[in-house]
Formats: sequence, C-alpha cells, structure tokens
Amino acid sequence: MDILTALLQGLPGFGGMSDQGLFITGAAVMATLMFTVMALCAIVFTWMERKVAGFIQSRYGPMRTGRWHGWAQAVADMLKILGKEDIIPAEADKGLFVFAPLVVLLGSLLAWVAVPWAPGFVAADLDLGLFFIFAASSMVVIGILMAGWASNNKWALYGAARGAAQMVSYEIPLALATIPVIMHVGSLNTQDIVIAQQGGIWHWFILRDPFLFVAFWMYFIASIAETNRGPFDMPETESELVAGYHTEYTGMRFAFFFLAEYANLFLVSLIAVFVFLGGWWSPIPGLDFAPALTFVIKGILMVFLNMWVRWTLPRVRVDQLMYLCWKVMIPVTLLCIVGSGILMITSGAVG
Amino acid sequence: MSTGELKKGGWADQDHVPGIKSELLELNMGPQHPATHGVLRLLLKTDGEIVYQVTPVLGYLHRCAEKIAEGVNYKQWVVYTDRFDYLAPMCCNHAYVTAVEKLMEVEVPRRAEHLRVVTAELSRIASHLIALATFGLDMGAWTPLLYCFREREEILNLLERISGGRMLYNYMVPGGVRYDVPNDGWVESVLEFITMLENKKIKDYNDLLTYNKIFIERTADVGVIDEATAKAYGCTGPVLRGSGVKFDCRRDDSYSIYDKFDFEIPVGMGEQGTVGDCWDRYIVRVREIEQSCRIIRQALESLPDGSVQAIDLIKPVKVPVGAAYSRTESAKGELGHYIISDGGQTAFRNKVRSPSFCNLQVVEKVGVGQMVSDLVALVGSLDIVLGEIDR
Amino acid sequence: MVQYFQDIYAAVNSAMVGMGVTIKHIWKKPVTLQYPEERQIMPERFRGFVHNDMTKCDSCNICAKLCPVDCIYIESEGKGKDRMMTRYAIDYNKCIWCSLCTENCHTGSITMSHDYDHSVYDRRSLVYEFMDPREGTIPCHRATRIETGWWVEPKEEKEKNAKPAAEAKPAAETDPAAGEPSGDKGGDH
Amino acid sequence: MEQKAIYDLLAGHLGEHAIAWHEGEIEPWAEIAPEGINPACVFLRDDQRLDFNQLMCLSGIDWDGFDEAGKGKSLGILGYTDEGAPEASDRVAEGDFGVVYHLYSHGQRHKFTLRVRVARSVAAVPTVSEVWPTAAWHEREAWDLVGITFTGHADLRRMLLEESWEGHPLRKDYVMPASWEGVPMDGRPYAVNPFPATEPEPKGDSTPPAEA
Repeated sequence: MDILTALLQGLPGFGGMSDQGLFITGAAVMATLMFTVMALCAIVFTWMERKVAGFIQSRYGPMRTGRWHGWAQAVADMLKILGKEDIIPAEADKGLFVFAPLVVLLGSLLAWVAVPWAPGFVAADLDLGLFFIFAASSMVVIGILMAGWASNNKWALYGAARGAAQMVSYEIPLALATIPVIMHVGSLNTQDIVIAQQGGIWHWFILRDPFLFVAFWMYFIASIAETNRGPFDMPETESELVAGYHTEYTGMRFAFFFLAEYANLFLVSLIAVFVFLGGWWSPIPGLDFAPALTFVIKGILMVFLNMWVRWTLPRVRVDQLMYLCWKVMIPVTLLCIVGSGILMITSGAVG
Repeated sequence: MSTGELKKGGWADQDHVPGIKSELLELNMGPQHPATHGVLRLLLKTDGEIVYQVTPVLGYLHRCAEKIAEGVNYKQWVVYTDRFDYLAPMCCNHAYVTAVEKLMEVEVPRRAEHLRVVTAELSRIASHLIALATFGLDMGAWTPLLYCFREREEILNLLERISGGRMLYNYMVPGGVRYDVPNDGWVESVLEFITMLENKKIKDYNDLLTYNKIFIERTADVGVIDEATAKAYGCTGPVLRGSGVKFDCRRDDSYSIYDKFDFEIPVGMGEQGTVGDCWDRYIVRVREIEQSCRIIRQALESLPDGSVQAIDLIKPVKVPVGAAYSRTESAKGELGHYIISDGGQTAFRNKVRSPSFCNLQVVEKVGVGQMVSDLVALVGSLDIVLGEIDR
Repeated sequence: MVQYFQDIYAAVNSAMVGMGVTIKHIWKKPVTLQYPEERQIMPERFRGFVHNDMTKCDSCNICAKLCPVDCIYIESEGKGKDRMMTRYAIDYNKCIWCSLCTENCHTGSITMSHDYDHSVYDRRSLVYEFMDPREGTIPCHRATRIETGWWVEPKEEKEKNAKPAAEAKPAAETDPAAGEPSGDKGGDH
Repeated sequence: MEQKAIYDLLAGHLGEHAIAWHEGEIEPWAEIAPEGINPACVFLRDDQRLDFNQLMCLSGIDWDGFDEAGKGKSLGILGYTDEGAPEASDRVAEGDFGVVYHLYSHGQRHKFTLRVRVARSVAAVPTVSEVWPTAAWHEREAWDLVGITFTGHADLRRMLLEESWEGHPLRKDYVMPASWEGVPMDGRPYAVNPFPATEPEPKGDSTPPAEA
C-alpha cells in the first residue's frame, strides 16, 4: 500500500492530492486489482482443474474452445453463465437469497488484502495480517448458511448445515497449524513471516523442524476442508445432496459462489506458501529476480496438489469429517505447537 | 441405535419445546438425483442425517416389456431383453434364450455355447466395472469411474466386433448365436484384454479405491445385510454372496456349460468389517471380475469347431406348449424368465424375475437407521439398474 | 490407542498409494479420441443405419413383418405382375438397430450400413423415404422388373456373392484416411 | 429331494387344499387351492426336510383365452388399429387368474413350483408376503399388472404404473388407452417425411442420405 501510494504520488495529476485522497484512490486501485486477480484465478483454475482431472483420468479435458487445449473454455463458460437467466425460487427468502453469494464473495475477497505478493507489495500491511485473513475468511460460512436457508430447498439446507459445521470446526486446526510458525516469527504480520524465511529452501518453515513439517500437512488438510473441496466437499456432495447449498442458484449468483470457491482455493494455497513455503523467496538463495512470480508459481503448485488430492480420494462421511477434525487434527496440531516450542527452547532460539 | 429403537421414536417425536411439535423431514431422493442410478425415487423420512423410513417408488422407466412379449414372437423379443439390464445385455440375452431352449428342448451346438459363455462373461465384467465405477462415484471418487469406463470401452469394442452392436447386441438366438467369431483375431484380442485386466488394471482399482482408508471407512460396517435377511428378501448375485452365502446359479444350478469350467465363487468374509456390509459386496464384484477372466480364458482355449446355430435363422421359432421357469446368473443376480407357451410363435405370458427388482427391496429394511450418506452407499452397493427393475 | 495410530498410518499410506496411481496417469497418453477429427474404425459387423438398395428390393414385406417395432413402411398397388411399390420408408425414430430385417431378406437389398452420425433438427426428418419421387413407382414382380430394367439379384448368386461383398465394402469404408468422414456426407443442413 | 416326494409331504399336510400334481412336463407343478396357499408356504418354508427359504419368482397370470390344445391359437392381445385408435372387442373375458410360485431351498438345493387358480370374479389370493418378505413387491407387481388382489397384503399399491392408471395391462381383455392425462397414446406411425430426399440415392453407397 505504501509503495502504491508512493507510485501514485509520482504520477502526474496525483501529486497535488491530499493524503486521504491518495489513500482512497490507492485502495480503489488495489481493490480493482484484487478483484481482477480473483476473477482471473477463477477462470484459470477452472480450466486447470479440468485439464488436471482430464489427464489424471486418461482423457484430454476441454480441447476445442480457443484451439490450444481449450484455453478459452473457462472464459466461454463464464460468459455463458453470465448470460443465463437469474432464477429465484418462488418460495425463497428473496433478500437472503440475493445477499448470500455477495457475503461469500466478500468473505474471500476481504482476506486477499493481507496477502504478501512481494517485498512491500501488500494491499494492507496489517500487524495482525494472518489473524485478519482467518477472521475474514470465516465470513464465508455465514454466506453458505444464508444460501442454504434462503433457497427453501431441503438439499440446500442439508448442505448448509453440513457446511457450517464443517467450516466452523476446521477453522480451529487451520489456525492452530500456523501457530508454531507465528511462534518462530514472533509476529502476525504477513511480510514479517515471509522475511523470516529468507535464505534458501532450508530456511522455509516447512523444513525448519519435524513438527512444522507435520503442521504444514495439517494445515493443508484443513485448508481443503475450509475450501469445501473433495474429499471434504460436504456442503456440496453432488452424489448425496445434489449440489448442496447452491442447488437453487443460477447465472450470475452461481458464478459468485464459483468465483469464491476458486478464489478461496488460491487464497489458502497462497497462505500455505507464505506461511510454510518461503513466500516469494526462491528455493536457492540469490535467485530472487521476480518475487511476485515465484510466489504465484508456488501458489499454483499448491493448487495443483489440491486438485490432485481431489481427483484421487473418495469423500469422507460427515461424522467422519468431524471425527477427523476433533480427534485427530486438533490433537496433532496442539502437539505440533508444544513440540515446536520445546525445540525452540532447547535450540536456544528463544531466551 | 437399533432399527427398532429408531422406529419407536427419535429426537423428532419428542416434545422438546413445549407447544412446538417437531416432525420428521420428508425428503425426495430422486427421480432426478445423482446417486439413484437412473430414475429411482426414494421417499425418505429423516431426522437430521438419520433416515427413519425409505420407500422406493418405481416405474419411471416402465416400458411394458411383458406386455410386448405377448405381442411379438420369440426371436423378436430377444431384442427387448437387451434393454433390461443394459449394462450386461449379453447376460440378459443368455437368460432368455436359455428359457426358450428349456421349453424347446433343443440341443445347442458346443461352439455356440462357448461363445455365449465368453460374451456373457465379458458383459458381466463390463457390468461389474460399471458397478465399481458408480459405487466409487457415490463415494465421491471420480477417477475410478473414468478408469473403469476406459476398460469397459475395450469390452464394448470386442463385443461390437462379434455382434455388431455396441451396447444392445441381439447376439443370441434360441438355438445358438447369430454370428461366429470374426476372422480378425478376435480370440487373441479377448485373451490379451483379460490378461491386461487381470494383471494391471485390477491392481490399479485396488490401489485407488478398494483399499483406500477413506473408502473402507465409508463402506465397512455400513448397510449390513445379514444372511437371513438376504435370503428372505430374495437377494441374489453379488448381494447374496456379499452376505456370505456361497451361491451362484452358474455353479449350483448349472445352465449352459458352466459346469465344465473351473472357477471359484467369491463370498463376503467381513474382511474390513461385518459380513454383508457394502465393502463385502464391492469386493465380491472385484473378485468376480477375476473369476470371469478365468472362465473366458478356459472357454476360449477349449473353443470347439462347428456350427453356431442349431435352428435355421430364417425359420420362425416355435415353442411347444408348456411352462418353464429358467434362471441364470446375470451380472446383478438371478435373472429368471417364466415363459408360458401355447405352442405358437408368441409367448402366452413371459414374466421376468429381475435381480435388481428383488435386491432393491431390501433397502426398505436395511436403509432404516442409516445416515443419508450411508443410504447412498447402500443403494450404490446393491448395483441396481432401473431398466431391469421397471422393465 | 494402537488402533488409532494404525488408522492414521493406513489413511496416509493408502492416500499416497492412490495418489501414486493418479499421478502415473498424468504422463500417459489419454485414451479418448477427438471425435470429429479422429474416429473409431467401425468393425465389419457394425450395425449402423439401415440401408435399402431399391434396385434389389421387391417389396416382399418380410422386413416390415419381422421388425419388432414396426418401423418399416412398405406400400404397394396392384396385384400379381402389375404390383408396383409406391413407398418404402424407414422411421429411424423407432428403429432399434436389431438387424432382424436384414437377416431374412431374400434379395439381400436391406443391409446395415456403417453410418451412425445422423443428427437432424426435426425428428420427422428421420422418417427416411427410400423411393425417389421422380423415378415413380417400382415394379415388384420379378419378370416385370427384368423387362423394365429393374434388376433383382437371383438368390443363388446372392449367396455366392454375399461374403466377398460384405468383406470388401467395410474395408473401403472403415479406413478413416480414405476420404472424408462419412458423417459429413449427409449431415449438412 | 424329488419333486413328487415334496408334493406328497405337502399334500399330507394340506389335505384337501392340495388339488393336483402335474408330472411329465418340463417343470412339474402342484396345484393348490387359494385358501391353502398360506399354510402351504409356511409348511414349505418351516419344515426342515423342505426348507424353502427363498421365493425365486411369483408371477400373476391371466389364463383368459389360453389355447389348451397347444396349437398356438390363443387369443391375441388388443393393440391399436392402423388409424391409431385402440382396438376393442365385445367378448367378455372369462378365463381364470393364476399365480405361480417358484421356490428354492438354499440348504437342500431343490426347487418347487406351486400354482394357484382363482375365478375371474374372485380375483383374490391370500398373500405370502409374511412368509417371504420378497413376495411383497412381486405381489404388488401382480396386482398392478394383472389385477389380482392379495388379501392381507400390508401395502398393496401400484408398483410400476402410475397411481391414477386405469385397468391392469397384462389382462388379456385390456383395452389400450387412447390418452392418458391429456397425452394422446395412439400407436399411429409418423406421417410421411415432410423433408423427403430430392437427390437420387448413390447406388452402392451404404450411407442413407439425409434430408435436403
């Protein structure tokens, strides 16, 4: 944000602006940028998901639109979905029904402001950055509940109830898994977390100590559940609940859910990258030419891992999901915090 | 919680808040639902995730096949048998021609019998592959679906080469089969395919799905059909064998030339949970694929020479007066035809006892007390085909 | 407690094994075909759309009687030597590709082609009229046919010719490299 | 156990309800009076020597117009005329209804066939769905398609047809409906192709040309 403000000041026409004006303009530019990135990542990742699923399943996936491997398929789908009729069921709670996709989208959009793309390049350099991300993304669950309730559809209600239970539960291991890292860094600022990992792959938190390694995988599993993707796609479970909470949604409103899902997917992958996988630092020290690019590439690799898991594993049942959360992941993440803390003390990292 | 307790009253029947009466939620699962394998409708009464009552509603795919049987002749009706279990039409053809031949008391040429066995077993493999695939899909595993369809495609190609049809073959006629083996190395292709299936592909399925911990958790101890229930409800095929009953029409009530072949009857043993759970029914199908491969190999290696038709194809089939119930082991279970002939070219009555119809009935009993997700697993593990249920 | 850790180990291990299978497939060549450009080679016995060769058909009505779904319509006028065929139509809406009609054809006129790609915009278009209205009616009686130039293949010859003809025809057709795809011939709207 | 021996045991238990034993056909069968079917089935299931624990098949039959002589001259079913109207007949149906039970014993590995015949005016047979639960659906189907009432059946609804359907289609005197809930159900074929081929067909090409 500071960099952006500085940049804007240098531009002709912006020089005479007040600080407040600059801030608002900068925020607007940043918000537009973030939304564009989000929409773009939804488009890129739907295409990528189809191709990954396709090749995993011995087929090609989209091949027609746009000649080369159907690269324009997702664009075409987006255009199609925008052109679709917007149906609101007659018995639906109209206000909530309309508002729900916006809440979901807002929840995932808000969390993006604290993502550290490159040194100094972050929309809002908050002292409680990581905390803010988790807090903002938990808004999604309200949107899902609203959508399920407002649809006046029993399947949607089931999906919403499952989704709420799942997402509220999985926020705990998700946050707990990052605590060892926070202990190492001593800060919740996202920039600080990345800076603490400077100096090659061995300084990334995932490889600092065995407990952090376990914590990373705990974070990874919890993040899949948090984004409602297979094998933890309880709110949707297309073979049980038809389409879950968005059964009744069409057109633009469905697109919002869709957008939010992929934006969330990329977001949790980026969090994994900057918390555990060294953020913008390249694996070999000294090769940090394009920090933002390194960051995004790592994020895409995490997304690929996510997709790979999704297209391999069967779905767990809703009570097993809760079992996994409360009886496996929370104890293990707590163990990681304790273990990592003990290692820190014994190695003299903290006095 | 046992079924009895659930029926008596759960959370829903109690008066939690004074003045507010809570009820069970009525839920229509189907006829348009991803997990009902067609147009089955299950009327559920649920309390949260727990199912209190399951009522299957059938008939969305009813095509009056038994009425049509009274209007067309025996050869023409072979075409309709294809449409019962459209995932294993060769088995359906086989069941029907066996029934007609039982009444006609005609001797079928040995070569034709071998070809019938080979094609019916290929069809059975194809059907079991679909069963694995869709069961995996019900459990949320997408990728095995495509892998199984890939192998099924090979089978369809093989059957297309011998019969000309891709999905609906109309291959068998009373008194033999319609065509001999094509002279383009068909036998070698079949052997090559089953070798590949046995050695490589089944291992892939096992790695990907069968022994996956999540899959086991989802299916073991779920939807347990005990032996007594299975017999009382007339369950047959993999459902009955999954409950630990070693019964297979091919062996125990032998028809065609199945008694000449050496194969085993896999039964559910409760390896991952209880005998008769969904996982047992699933693994019985996987092992039956291996046994079918064995039968095909034996049948092809001992393929005799000679004609493939006992009756001239051009002549209409006339069946002497009488009535007979003939049962065969189709991919889904015991497929029986009860034919009453009046001595003419058309059956007076042709009742079809379809395995899926009888197997599905058990849902009414076993589905109670399950979670909604487990009901999906149960229906998936029964491997029903609506074309056969509604006829 | 031991069971608890065994379960976790089994879950992690089986998930890794499964992921090994899927990643293996990423590098393999997909098995699907890009349909209009690549086509599967149809086997010799493939039962596509029914085709009737009007030069051979003598309107004996056997195919119409054998059809389980009554999709063949044959109409004729007159009797004996003067019998003229006025309509031969197949309703592909009803046809179930069972090949029963081809089995008993004594002239060998009705055959199963290898064409399977036949989408239309109006389902009434699938009632295919085999007789060309400009050529008028076709005599059914054999002697009349030979007189008027319509030819019926004799039965003995048909049996002799049946096999080589059947083998020669698909060979030319099934080769995807030989000429344009068959669907493009008729499917132009 | 031999089929005849099973029948002897059964006849000994049932007394006058066991009407006849038909030997010498492909499938021998025992004819039982409708009143005796329930005790017969309970006996067949519970007797340890017989142990028929599975009902393989239960078929409802309309014997109306059956050609006993075996010449294949049974009464044809009513269909649609060429104009698409349902065929009708003045004949009053008179044949009996029948129910056939095919039993199998997993323990003893033997089969048995029971037949029941009831007059058309009665058209009711006691249910066996309490003996074998699987009979419940078979009986519902027989009620649905043939119209045989199974007295004592807990849930005798239509199985395959719509609840509002009229008549029982597998009866030999069933008249096809002209329409159902406003949908015409005539058996009329499609009219002449409105888009006939204008190009003469290339001879020898097996591709049927599409419409112009």
